[in-house]
Amino acid sequence: MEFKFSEEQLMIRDTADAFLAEVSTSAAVREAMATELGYDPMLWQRMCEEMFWPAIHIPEQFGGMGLGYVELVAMQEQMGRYLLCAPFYATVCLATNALLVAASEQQKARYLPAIVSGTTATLAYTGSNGQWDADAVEAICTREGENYVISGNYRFVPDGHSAQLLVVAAREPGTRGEEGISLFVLPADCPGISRHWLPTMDQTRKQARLDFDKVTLDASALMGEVGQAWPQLAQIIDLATIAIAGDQVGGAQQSLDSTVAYLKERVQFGRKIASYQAVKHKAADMMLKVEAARSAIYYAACIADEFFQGGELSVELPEAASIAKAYCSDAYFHNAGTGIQLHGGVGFTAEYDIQLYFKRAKSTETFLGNASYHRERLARTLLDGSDLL
Amino acid sequence: MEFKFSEEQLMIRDTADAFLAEVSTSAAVREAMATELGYDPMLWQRMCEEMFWPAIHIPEQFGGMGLGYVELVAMQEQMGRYLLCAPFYATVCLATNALLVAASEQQKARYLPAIVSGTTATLAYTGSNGQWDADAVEAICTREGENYVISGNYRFVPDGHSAQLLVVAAREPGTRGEEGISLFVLPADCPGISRHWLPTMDQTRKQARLDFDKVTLDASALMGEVGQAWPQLAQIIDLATIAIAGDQVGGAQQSLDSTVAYLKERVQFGRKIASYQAVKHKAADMMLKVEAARSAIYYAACIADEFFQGGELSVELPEAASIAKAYCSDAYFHNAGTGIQLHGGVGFTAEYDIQLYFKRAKSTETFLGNASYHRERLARTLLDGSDLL
Amino acid sequence: MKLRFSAQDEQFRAEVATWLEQNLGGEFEEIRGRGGPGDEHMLVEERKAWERKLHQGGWTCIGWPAEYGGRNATIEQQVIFNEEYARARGPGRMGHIGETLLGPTLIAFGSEGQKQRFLPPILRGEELWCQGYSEPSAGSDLANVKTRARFDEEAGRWLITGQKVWTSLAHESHYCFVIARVDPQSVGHRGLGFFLIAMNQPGVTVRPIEQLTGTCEFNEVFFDDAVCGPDDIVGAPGDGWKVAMGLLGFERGVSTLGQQMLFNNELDEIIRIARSNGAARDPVIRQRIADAHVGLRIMRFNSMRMLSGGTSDGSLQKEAMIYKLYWSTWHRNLGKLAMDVLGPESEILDSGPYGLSRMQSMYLFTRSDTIYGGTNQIQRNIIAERALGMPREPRG
Amino acid sequence: MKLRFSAQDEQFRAEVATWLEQNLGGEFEEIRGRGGPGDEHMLVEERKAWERKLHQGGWTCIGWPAEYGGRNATIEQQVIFNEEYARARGPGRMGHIGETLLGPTLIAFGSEGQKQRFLPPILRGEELWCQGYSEPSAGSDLANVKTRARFDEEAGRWLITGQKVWTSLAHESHYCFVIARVDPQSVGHRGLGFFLIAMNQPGVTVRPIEQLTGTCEFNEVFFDDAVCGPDDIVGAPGDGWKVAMGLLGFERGVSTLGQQMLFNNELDEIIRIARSNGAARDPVIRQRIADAHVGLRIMRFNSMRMLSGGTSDGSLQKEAMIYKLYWSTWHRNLGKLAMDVLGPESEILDSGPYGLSRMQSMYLFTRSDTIYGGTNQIQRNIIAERALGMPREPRG
Repeated sequence: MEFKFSEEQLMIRDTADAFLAEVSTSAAVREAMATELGYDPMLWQRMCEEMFWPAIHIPEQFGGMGLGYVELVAMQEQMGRYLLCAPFYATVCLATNALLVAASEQQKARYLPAIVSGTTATLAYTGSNGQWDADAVEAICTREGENYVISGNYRFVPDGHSAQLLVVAAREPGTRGEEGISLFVLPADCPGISRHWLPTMDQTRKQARLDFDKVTLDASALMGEVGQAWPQLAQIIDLATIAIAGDQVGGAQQSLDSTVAYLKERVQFGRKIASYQAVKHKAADMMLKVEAARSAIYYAACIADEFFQGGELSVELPEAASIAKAYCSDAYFHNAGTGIQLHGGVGFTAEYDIQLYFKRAKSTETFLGNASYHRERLARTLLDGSDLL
Repeated sequence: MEFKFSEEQLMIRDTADAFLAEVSTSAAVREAMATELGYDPMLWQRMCEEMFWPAIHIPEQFGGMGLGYVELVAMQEQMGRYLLCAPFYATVCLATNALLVAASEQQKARYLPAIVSGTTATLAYTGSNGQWDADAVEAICTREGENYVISGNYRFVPDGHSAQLLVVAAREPGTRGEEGISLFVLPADCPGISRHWLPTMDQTRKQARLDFDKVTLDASALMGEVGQAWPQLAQIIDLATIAIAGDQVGGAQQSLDSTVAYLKERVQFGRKIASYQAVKHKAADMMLKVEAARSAIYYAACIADEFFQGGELSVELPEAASIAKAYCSDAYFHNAGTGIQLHGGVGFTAEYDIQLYFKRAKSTETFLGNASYHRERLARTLLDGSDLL
Repeated sequence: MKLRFSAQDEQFRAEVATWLEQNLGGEFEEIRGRGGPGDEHMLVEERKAWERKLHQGGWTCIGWPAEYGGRNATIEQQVIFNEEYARARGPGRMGHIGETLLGPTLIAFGSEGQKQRFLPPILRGEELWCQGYSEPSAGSDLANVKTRARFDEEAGRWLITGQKVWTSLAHESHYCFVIARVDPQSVGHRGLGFFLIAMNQPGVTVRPIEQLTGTCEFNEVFFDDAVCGPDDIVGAPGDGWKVAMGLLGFERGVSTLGQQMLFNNELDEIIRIARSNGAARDPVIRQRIADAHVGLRIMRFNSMRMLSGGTSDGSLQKEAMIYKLYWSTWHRNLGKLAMDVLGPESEILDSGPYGLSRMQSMYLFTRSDTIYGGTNQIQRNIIAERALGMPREPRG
Repeated sequence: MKLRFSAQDEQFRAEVATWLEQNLGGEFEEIRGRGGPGDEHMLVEERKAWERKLHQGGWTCIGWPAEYGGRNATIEQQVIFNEEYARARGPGRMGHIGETLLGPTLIAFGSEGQKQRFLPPILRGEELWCQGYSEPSAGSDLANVKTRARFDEEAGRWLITGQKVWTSLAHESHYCFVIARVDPQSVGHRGLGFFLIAMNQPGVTVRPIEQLTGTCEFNEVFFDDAVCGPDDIVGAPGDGWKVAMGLLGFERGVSTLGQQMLFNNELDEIIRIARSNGAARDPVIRQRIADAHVGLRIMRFNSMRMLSGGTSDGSLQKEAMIYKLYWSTWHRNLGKLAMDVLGPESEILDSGPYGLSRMQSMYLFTRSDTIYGGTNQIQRNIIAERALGMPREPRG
């Protein structure tokens, strides 16, 4: 058992840290988040060409770096810590995972190298009902000859207004729940697709609405068996859930760090605020939460690695994802909220960054289900069964 | 608007305080709680004969003092504060309320003067299913000629093993929920009744199981209309709920007071523990809870007075009861639990009293429904309706 | 204990309600419900006009003595006015700092000349005031005032230099009351003065502070040898702290029930959303909505105790000491609840680039409730020290 | 990162499991699952016999160096042993203080004579030890030791006088290690000595402390000129604090995964009850059970990090610093959850006069988890000061 970073993983983390400290400064974040696109295309280009980040867990045969999910989550953590504005999460943690899990070899060969080269992508599966499980899929897919025709609306799609490539879920008419779901991969500029930026409270993570009006795709767009894609989509969602929890840990850490730094500067009543015991105890509770959250994401990342390697612990994927998301969502919100409180008056000014973390805490909490959602998901496994009295 | 004690109410409170400080000392409580009876009969006699406490809200025409529910709750608060071991709650807040709400004039004339003279009494309505609403009533009542025959078990009955007079609820066979419930008043030594003390974690409030095996009662035992008693029973439960919340406020207050007193004595690292800010803040939170809880019980007590007087605010009785019980249950548990924590090592020894409050906090929390139960009860009023989408 | 207002008070309530119904319409329809927390800088001209309208009806400064143009209204009547004002969705009061803070202060501590000069325009809704207490290094530590006042003997006037912060409505105000250090050698609450300073002068600069909502309700105010007349100091030089603290004591909770009515509107809106989007079927949300309801009802009961003047035995009004900590924490939780009831939609703005919905704005602003006017930490210190007699925090 | 134990470690696990399966039965069946927290004073003779049985199998002191009779077991192997021991429901270890605290201390700081005298009987499960650190006025402030040791030059021995408290198993122990003040002028952590004192002597009196459960797991120990041989001080007089703190460092978390297995048994029992009494359909209970599960799983992941020795860059092991605060708070919440799942039945005892059920006993004892071994307040001080570099609390 060696549940800690290897030398190589440490290096990857530290490299991400150093790069992001340079490029994802407070000023850079504020500039990028104020745009509708939501990121600096030049920076994305550097992330692709200099850092090879989109390639991270794409197998080498498709031009990727062939690294694991632990490395990916380590990078997500740093990106959360620096509030990175970039299409990385949508491209790598949503679309690339979807392709790795559900695409044919031909589809992988066609799209993964494009992603390595900087093509942006995302996953759209949620309708407007605010669900995150199979019920979320509302768009309808019908068969017309050799083609598939998709109509319906997607909502809350990360970077959906700007991504170049889409993976989308749709269901056969009249089906519900886990039945009848198919996945498709398609260029975002297919006829019949209109896309709208949805302005959001957290400006660092962009969301979009996608309206599909009889979007017609041939069989090459279908991923896997028609109507049978829920198991794959469920895995994709679990992998995405683990990755967003990594972002949350980074944010929770930085909420603590920036708060402690402020407390060590600020003097009231002739003393550093950091010397007040009630303040110290709040900071200690923040550290407890972030360390426990970190333990959760790295376990989940290891399980994700097992999943990609077909290991026996793969079966733990849904549980590990829900544990990580339930805990990290609450930890981040707690730390960012307490961070504002401990900053005092400046905590709710636009000038200080803690409010940006507070907003990202909320947007990542909601995305893919909040703690309550994931606890109920776990409760079904723990408590339900035919023998429940 | 004058939402504060009158001079007379202050006097009643202070008299109760002074008397209980003398008779319900830590030593007296420990002696009484170790017995199966659970109280000192001589003390009960003094409470009846010297203090006239069971008479408090019984109308003067039945030999009572004719005071209101605010006075009763003020006394309950002091009894909770001193961990009083006595059949007061069962006799006054359960059985007397039941008689006042549901008995005929003949029944009142027969039983209320007896209570004034020291007869102990209680209310039994809960079966073993652990519910507190109408579903709790499990005992079955059948008609045999002019008589009623009751069979079934009652559980969690306060002082049920020692009370001399019983008010019991039973339902017609085949009914459920609010249907078919009747109330009866009967001496506890009726043939067919066997009673068993249930030893409890909180030793200061005794509970019992009552087994009814074809207990046969004539029509004079029936309170009100046969099968139609739920509305009255619901009111009795609400009144009892307000009264137990009074006990909780007293306990929550004493948990704070004894803890603060200890903190001002105990020195660690060369300082009074009371000087540590994190400790001070915990104490401040305890005071917030107990003051808010106090506001809740006195409002509810005023509503109970309105109820007895037939005032228009009577309709608020269920809401006021649930608000009080939801808040006071959590406040008491919080304060007693935090009290143990702030006592440190001695907090979990038998020698200190804080653990007795901790146990009474739990037993009063459970009794008549915990905070979660009462919140859901309120949610039904707030949220449900035919137009809920 | 009596839960009800007297018949006389209820008659007063009817009078208030009728007047508001007849006057808060027409040209004033658009300011209904506006100008509250987070919206204080909006529709300023219209709300100024409304202040004058209020005065015409005799509804400004009702708690002031009749000799200064008030109604001598009782605590109960002031509570009732605030309740009815909130019920009618009256706009955020532009004149409230003058009416509720400065006015009573001048009546208690001011010279006859100050009263005659400053009270009538407040009463008429013509001169607006803002408050100059906090400074960058004097937040929780309010006595750590760095702003200096020196008396220019030659010109016979005070010159004020320093920086104040968190000043609401500074742009719109005609005057600012400021505590400033008159004795440069002094520290803490000694050696301060309480000054009445005109805002429209070269020595005063106002800079808005942008909030996490993207809006600017507060300001920094810079004084650079700002001029203050020799008669415009309240009390003697050195009495500033006494006057300032006296002022804080004039807020006697008469607005709490009105504030709670606004909270109640917010909770009703959350319930409406929950019923329409299905969140009302989520058992966890149900618990939290019920808990919010419990908390708000108790807030009202607690205010009723507070306004009734505590127990007749004259003991400390502990229910008043918890009030700020209680409501601010309750409201902050309500903000989170609103977002969780909205679910993923909580993220989506009404409009770009940063057009927050009413619920989103409320949610973000509630994070300041537990900070301004004494942080929760300071509130807990005060409760522990004053109500529970625990040792004071040492100064460094 | 690797989640799994090596094949070699798994072989060791099989060896442990097999031995326990073969030996923890028959006469030892009745002590399975007994003697844990809150039950430490029960079935003492049987558990002493079990200590000797363990020794026969070579399963005492496995982490000690081979030269002192140990197995030189790696951290992983010790973890595995603890896990399998918990899985097999092995009884609470009577010898654990000698094995895990005193033994490593003597190996690090003891004289050769002390090692030869005291280690073998610990290894053999024959001599049991208890711990004399806390005193009535030295709880959180562990260095505030009042117990005195003076050297009787004439008799050539130490005489110890004072009072220790919270001493587990004092009645059953042969020896107690005690920190006592050798320099009467000294204060705090200076001037202390670390003494090995025989319990069976006239100068030692043990008085049980009754807990809120009605049982007596802890004791007060009174030393009244208790005799301690001249060679029975570890380190020099004055080194006591160094030795005592060194001892606290020897607990390297190897028992955490075993402890978590006991927690898991408790959670499983709660789930079983919830499924049988219908509480599993209560959505609030469902959330809380899931939350307990989340908390316990993360506790395990956190231990795995801790046992893996932190990040390879040698930075502070923050995950180890939070462990006590984390598990104690989790367990306390579990106690409340157990009662709430039981509902009104939670009040009813197994038997009179005070026969607590396993769940009730667990519930009440969890209130001590956040107190003993460093209260949650002390844990938070330590985290804030050592991990976050915030200023230390001043002494009075």
